[in-house]
Amino acid sequence: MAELQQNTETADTKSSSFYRDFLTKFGALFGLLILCIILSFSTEYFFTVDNMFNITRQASIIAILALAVLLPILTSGIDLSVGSLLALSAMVMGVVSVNWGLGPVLGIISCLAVGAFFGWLNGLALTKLRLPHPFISTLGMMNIARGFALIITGAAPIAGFAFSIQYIGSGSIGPVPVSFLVVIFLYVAMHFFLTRTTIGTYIYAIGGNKEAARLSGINVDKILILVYTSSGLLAGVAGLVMVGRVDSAFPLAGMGYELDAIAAVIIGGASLFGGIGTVWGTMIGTLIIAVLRNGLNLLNVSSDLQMTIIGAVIILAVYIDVLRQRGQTKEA
Amino acid sequence: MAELQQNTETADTKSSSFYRDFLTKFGALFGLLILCIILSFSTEYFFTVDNMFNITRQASIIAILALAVLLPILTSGIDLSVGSLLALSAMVMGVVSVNWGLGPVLGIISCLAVGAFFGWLNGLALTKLRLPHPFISTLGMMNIARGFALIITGAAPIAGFAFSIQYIGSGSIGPVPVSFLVVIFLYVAMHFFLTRTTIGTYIYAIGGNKEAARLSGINVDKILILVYTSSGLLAGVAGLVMVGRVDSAFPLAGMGYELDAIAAVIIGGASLFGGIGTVWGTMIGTLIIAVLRNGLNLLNVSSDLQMTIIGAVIILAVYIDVLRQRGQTKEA
Amino acid sequence: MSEPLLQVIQVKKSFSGTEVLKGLDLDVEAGEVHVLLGENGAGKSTLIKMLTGAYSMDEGEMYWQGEKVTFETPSDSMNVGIATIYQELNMIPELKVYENIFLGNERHRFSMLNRKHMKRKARELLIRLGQNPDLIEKRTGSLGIGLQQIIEIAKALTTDAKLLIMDEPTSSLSGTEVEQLFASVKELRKEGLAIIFISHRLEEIKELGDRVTILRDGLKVETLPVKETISDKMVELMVGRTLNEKFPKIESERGKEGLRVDGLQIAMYPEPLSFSAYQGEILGLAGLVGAGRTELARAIFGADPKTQGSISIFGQEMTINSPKDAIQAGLAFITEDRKGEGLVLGQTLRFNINLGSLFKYKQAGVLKKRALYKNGEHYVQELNIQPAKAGMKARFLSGGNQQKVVIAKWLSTDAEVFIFDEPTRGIDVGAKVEVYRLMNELIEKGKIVVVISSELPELLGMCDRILVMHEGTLTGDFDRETASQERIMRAATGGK
Amino acid sequence: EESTTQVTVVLKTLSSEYWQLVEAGAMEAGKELGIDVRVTGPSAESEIMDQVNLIEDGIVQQPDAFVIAPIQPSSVVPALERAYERDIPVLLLDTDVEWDKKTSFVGTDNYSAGQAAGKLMLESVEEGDEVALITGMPGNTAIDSRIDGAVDVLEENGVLIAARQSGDSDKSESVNVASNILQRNPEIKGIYAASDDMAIGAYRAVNQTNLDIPVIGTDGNLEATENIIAGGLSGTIAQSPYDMGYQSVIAAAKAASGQEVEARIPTEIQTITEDSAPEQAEFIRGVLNR
Ligand SMILES: Nc1ncnc2c1ncn2[C@@H]1O[C@H](COP(=O)(O)OP(=O)(O)OP(=O)(O)O)[C@@H](O)[C@H]1O
Ligand SMILES: Nc1ncnc2c1ncn2[C@@H]1O[C@H](COP(=O)(O)OP(=O)(O)OP(=O)(O)O)[C@@H](O)[C@H]1O
Ligand SMILES: O[C@H]1[C@H](O)[C@@H](O)OC[C@H]1O
Ligand SMILES: [Mg+2]
Ligand SMILES: [Mg+2]
Repeated sequence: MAELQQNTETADTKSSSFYRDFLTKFGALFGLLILCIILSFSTEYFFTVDNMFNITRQASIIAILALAVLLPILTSGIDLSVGSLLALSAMVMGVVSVNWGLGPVLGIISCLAVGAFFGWLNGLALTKLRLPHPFISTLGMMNIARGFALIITGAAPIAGFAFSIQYIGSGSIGPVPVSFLVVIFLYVAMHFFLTRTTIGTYIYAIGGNKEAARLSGINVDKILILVYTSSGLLAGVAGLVMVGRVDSAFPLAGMGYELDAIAAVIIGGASLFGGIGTVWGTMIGTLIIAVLRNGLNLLNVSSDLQMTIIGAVIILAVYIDVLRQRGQTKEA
Repeated sequence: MAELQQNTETADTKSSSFYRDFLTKFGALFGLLILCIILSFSTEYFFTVDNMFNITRQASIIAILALAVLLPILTSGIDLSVGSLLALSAMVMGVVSVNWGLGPVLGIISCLAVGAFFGWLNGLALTKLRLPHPFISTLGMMNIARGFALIITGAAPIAGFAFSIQYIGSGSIGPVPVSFLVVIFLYVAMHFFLTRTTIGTYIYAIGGNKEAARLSGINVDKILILVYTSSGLLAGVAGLVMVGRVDSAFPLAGMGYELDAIAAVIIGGASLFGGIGTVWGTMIGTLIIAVLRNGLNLLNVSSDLQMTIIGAVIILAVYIDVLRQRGQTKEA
Repeated sequence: MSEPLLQVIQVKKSFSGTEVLKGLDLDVEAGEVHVLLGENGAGKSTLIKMLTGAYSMDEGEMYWQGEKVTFETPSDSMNVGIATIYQELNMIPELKVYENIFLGNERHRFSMLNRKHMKRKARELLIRLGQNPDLIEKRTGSLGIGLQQIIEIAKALTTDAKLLIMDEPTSSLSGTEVEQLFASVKELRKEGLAIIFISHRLEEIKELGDRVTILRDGLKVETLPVKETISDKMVELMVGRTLNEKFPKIESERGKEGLRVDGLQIAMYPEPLSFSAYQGEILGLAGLVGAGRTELARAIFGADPKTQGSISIFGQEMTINSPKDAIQAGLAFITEDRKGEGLVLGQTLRFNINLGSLFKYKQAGVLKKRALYKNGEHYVQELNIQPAKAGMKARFLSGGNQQKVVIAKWLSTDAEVFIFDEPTRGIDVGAKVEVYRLMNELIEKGKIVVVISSELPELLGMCDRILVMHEGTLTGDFDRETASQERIMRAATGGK
Repeated sequence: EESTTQVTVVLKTLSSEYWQLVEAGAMEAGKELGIDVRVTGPSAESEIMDQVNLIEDGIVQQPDAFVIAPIQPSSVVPALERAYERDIPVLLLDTDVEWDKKTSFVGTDNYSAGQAAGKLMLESVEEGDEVALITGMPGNTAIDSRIDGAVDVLEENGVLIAARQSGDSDKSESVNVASNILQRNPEIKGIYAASDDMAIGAYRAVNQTNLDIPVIGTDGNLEATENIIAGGLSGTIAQSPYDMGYQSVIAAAKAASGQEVEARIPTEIQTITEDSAPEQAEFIRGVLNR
């Protein structure tokens, strides 16, 4: 019977599958390249070493938040609280390390711990309270955490962080921003985690079919809690980088960033229905947005028009992806 | 065979099913009542005729936007652009009726037309461009429309609208705000549409199982386009009421309202996975948020703490719903 | 007798106050194939789900190798050595086939996933099940449900289970795959594995089973040795009365040509297809899994794009580019995948039954509620859907009863041409006869009936004419007199 | 029972230092007069409708006078009308509204503040030099007037405006915007940001680009003042938020008791540079107990 079904198996030979893989992986990258080429021709300031690192520095915070929302999205969830958690962990770090004078190490630890803790609460709300969709629990958390971030110092910003903290957000090694290195490290680690470990596979499985995952013996709740805790932790890291970048923690930091981060993840090819998405796609999605913002600034486009253009590019980027995938299905 | 399976038919008699229906319908209402009772005892100003109409006036904009997002949510979609469309249609109305002096009638027509037109574009993006999820198309549209709203007058607000437009947003008939009557009218009409027409049924079917709907002969694309067009149209109505309420159109109007509206819909018992949700639930969800805001203002609670409390109540409201449904399955 | 491998005593389970299992006993010995037989909704799948920890028991006790156990989650039961193939597919569509096969049971090397090893093992398993080993790299969601069912079987075989539970594993397989599966099962039994096997196909039970436990209404009727019990006896115990004939074939005159498919070209297949179906006959469509029968039906119905060809109904050529066109042209298509394509699970039976025929219940644009209610009740009674509550959500019905709801939806449309794709998949013997009677009624009313089925006996028993498909082409056309199991199989495997 | 006079103060927000200083001044005046002062405001300066709701909810509680700092001047008019109908006098603070029934306006002349910033900039740039301007959230009229004032002074003196971008009144957004401006115009000789938050953001960008050009802000916040002391920002145009709050409540109390109130009560601006910064910082710390 093996031979029977052979030719429903089609022209999908090794080489065409390689080609398809290539496209799938590098489709968004292609869009990014086109964007870069257009900008290089439009403004002489764009394609300079300086500006390239400028972009990576500007992209770093959204890049980390995008990673933070990638995980829940892979499980067919979402995390709307990352922007607020960024602010809250930054404020706590300020209080601990500056106001209480306990120094950078304890500050950083508390920053990450706060992020992870509130992320864990998101996970609990989803799994233990059995809220139907994390949209609602993380929307609630978005408000709760923002409120706390405001209350904690009565809305006063905190400045005067230790050099080591500033270094993470604004230092460079040679011309390379430290924040960019942080991003690279996180992305490599996450890629490895998602593709090489059992838990990584389970995350995709849960996003694909939660009930099937459960019936396959996967402890779905445990994994979901881990996912939301990691998401919060990453928001904490983003808070750390943000503070380093502006040398101040302020309670309205990161407002609305969650939508940018989600957009980056989806431009990068992930599906809101779960189970589909990659770390590299996310990186490219982030860069598309960052490059676009930077380029439009360099072209001196007003911020109003920038909004409209970015909106159009979001749709365009995803549409290109749709076209590409359709092309694939047709020819393969 | 019939008699054999008879006793899988159980105690689920008419009366217990009535009880269950009652709970399902009035669970959120119950929460709203409790909230009102608590507030009546906490502040003398709450339970006054004045304040009741104050609340309905304040709730009206979110109430209309909630209706606007209910439709896409029922089809398992979402519309993030309603807040921006509110602003854009308001600005266009301002330009047409005030800046160009073409009067209120043309102003209102253009306001609604703009909302519907951009909603229609959302629908096209979803169905014709085949974007995978309306989250992305409407997120794009959210930016595009906001950008337009800003560009159209170079960010300047427009004031000095005709009396008739003001009347819709801030007039009263006796003590009853006109905007409240508009809301009631829209809700009744929508309830009728969703429960008594073929298209209403199709909307639920599409949200429940798009493929099954298609194979049952439903023109899914046509219905989806209708849904997003109506959503945009309702955003236009909200823009009209908003302008009437503050006698001015301004480009940042309705920012972030999409999330409030979605929260209201979900608190009202709708499912983000589609196919589940009612007009009345949406009304109650809206009122819960509005009453809470108003009550906290009257209690002079600081806005920071308000955020945290509202976040917690969002989670709580949905959790109560979860508990109630679980209780039902157990005892009924 | 040594102590049983698995024993359950007096299990009870209720949903929303409805008692589904009412104190059921079961014992399974090592090395036996233990069959569960019962009508749709008797509680077989519910029992299985309690054995695996997917549901919790309300009451009752469970013993594993003599020791009392409670399973809180599926992984608890997997840990003691129970592998399960559930009635509904549990594949992750986005994962590759080999990833699904090892899901929850991954192989590691230095605590990292060992993909190489998993792929090798997956290939071996597919070969053993008679499949193309290259499938392992495919996205599971891209495969038809027949193949997915085979992947599901492969998945169960990766564990070192002592008990293998199979809830209707064959319902979407055709003869050849079933044979492959049975060969594997028999081998496993030899190795001392116990198997719980659920099927509504009596001949399978006869071939494979050692003992059969018959369930009725959430209670055990009896456990009997299969070899010594005649099938009719089993059916009688199961439905509580004797079933006179399995295939109530009626004789009727061949009438007008009702459906004509001319040079239909389906995107993925090279050759155009032509055939006709006539009034007064039931036309069968046979073939192996993946032969393209579903694709053909979908193309006719406008569910998938077709590149060329025409479709005529009672001599009139119809333009069909969407299911909507098809319905307006008078077609009805009872899809094979009831969960994915047939039902809106979150809605009531009434809603589902009326969904395709709302246009009949409109007055001045407004739906006539009472008429809709009446129609819902009518079909619940007519098809004997259980529980007979039109207001119940489709999700909570047993598989077989869900299937009836899908059929009801299409009967309600007043179509002229009915294409049934695996209409009796997962339906019990009693209900099957009811479905056959429905087909007869349609024929008598002058409607056209086309039946796609992987159960050859069913086609042979009910059809006046049988077309056979192989790899997207029509390779056989037999009438009732010339059709035989052997001839059809030959055509289905491509040998003319 | 004799009820005390009640003044309700609705600010743009309470979540920034500037508005907390206004609040402190208002409360101090209330304490001195022995009247009941309630200060509220939405969570952020973008919440236009929340502010309208706050005013309406305030009306329900029947105060004797209102002090309002409108986020979006035109949008509060109907609510103000409603207050007026109930004979509640309305004073405006910080941002004026074209509404002839107002009792008074208390606040900075923002155009002059912008001019002052322009003048301060002229101390370090000369004719023909290029500078960049960072504006606020669209529709913030107070900030727009400052930018106008600065532009007029700079252009009169032959300084070129090379870039004008919105920092959305947000610190981190301003870092990005400023660094992109510097990418494009490396010759820029100075940056004026119309609020201190944006100025601090812009300064970070300057610092990260290893440039040494003056950055000037507005408001006179503690964070900005300390930044000046540390050698960061070159200066800021301080407003007198504490005084605004104080004066407005005094005037509101007068209006509530039927007394005449001046139609315009201007509050001071002060150019803060390295020399005057310590004093300013100390003043704020004192007021806010920090
Ligand atoms: N989650 C649930 N909620 C409510 N009722 C349920 C639920 N699951 C099953 N039932 C009911 O329990 C009864 C037994 O269902 P079950 O699926 O066990 O039947 P079955 O014997 O496997 O039937 P089939 O042969 O059709 O698969 C049915 O009447 C069904 O409607
Ligand atoms: N060996 C195979 N390799 C790849 N795809 C296959 C293979 N066999 C089947 N398919 C896919 O499965 C689908 C058809 O499967 P399906 O099981 O529905 O077959 P069918 O003959 O149409 O119907 P039935 O299941 O009723 O026999 C097609 O989309 C086909 O591409
Ligand atoms: O005067 C104030 C301004 O109105 C506000 O928007 O920002 C803070 C201050 O600059
Ligand atoms: Mg079953
Ligand atoms: Mg098929």
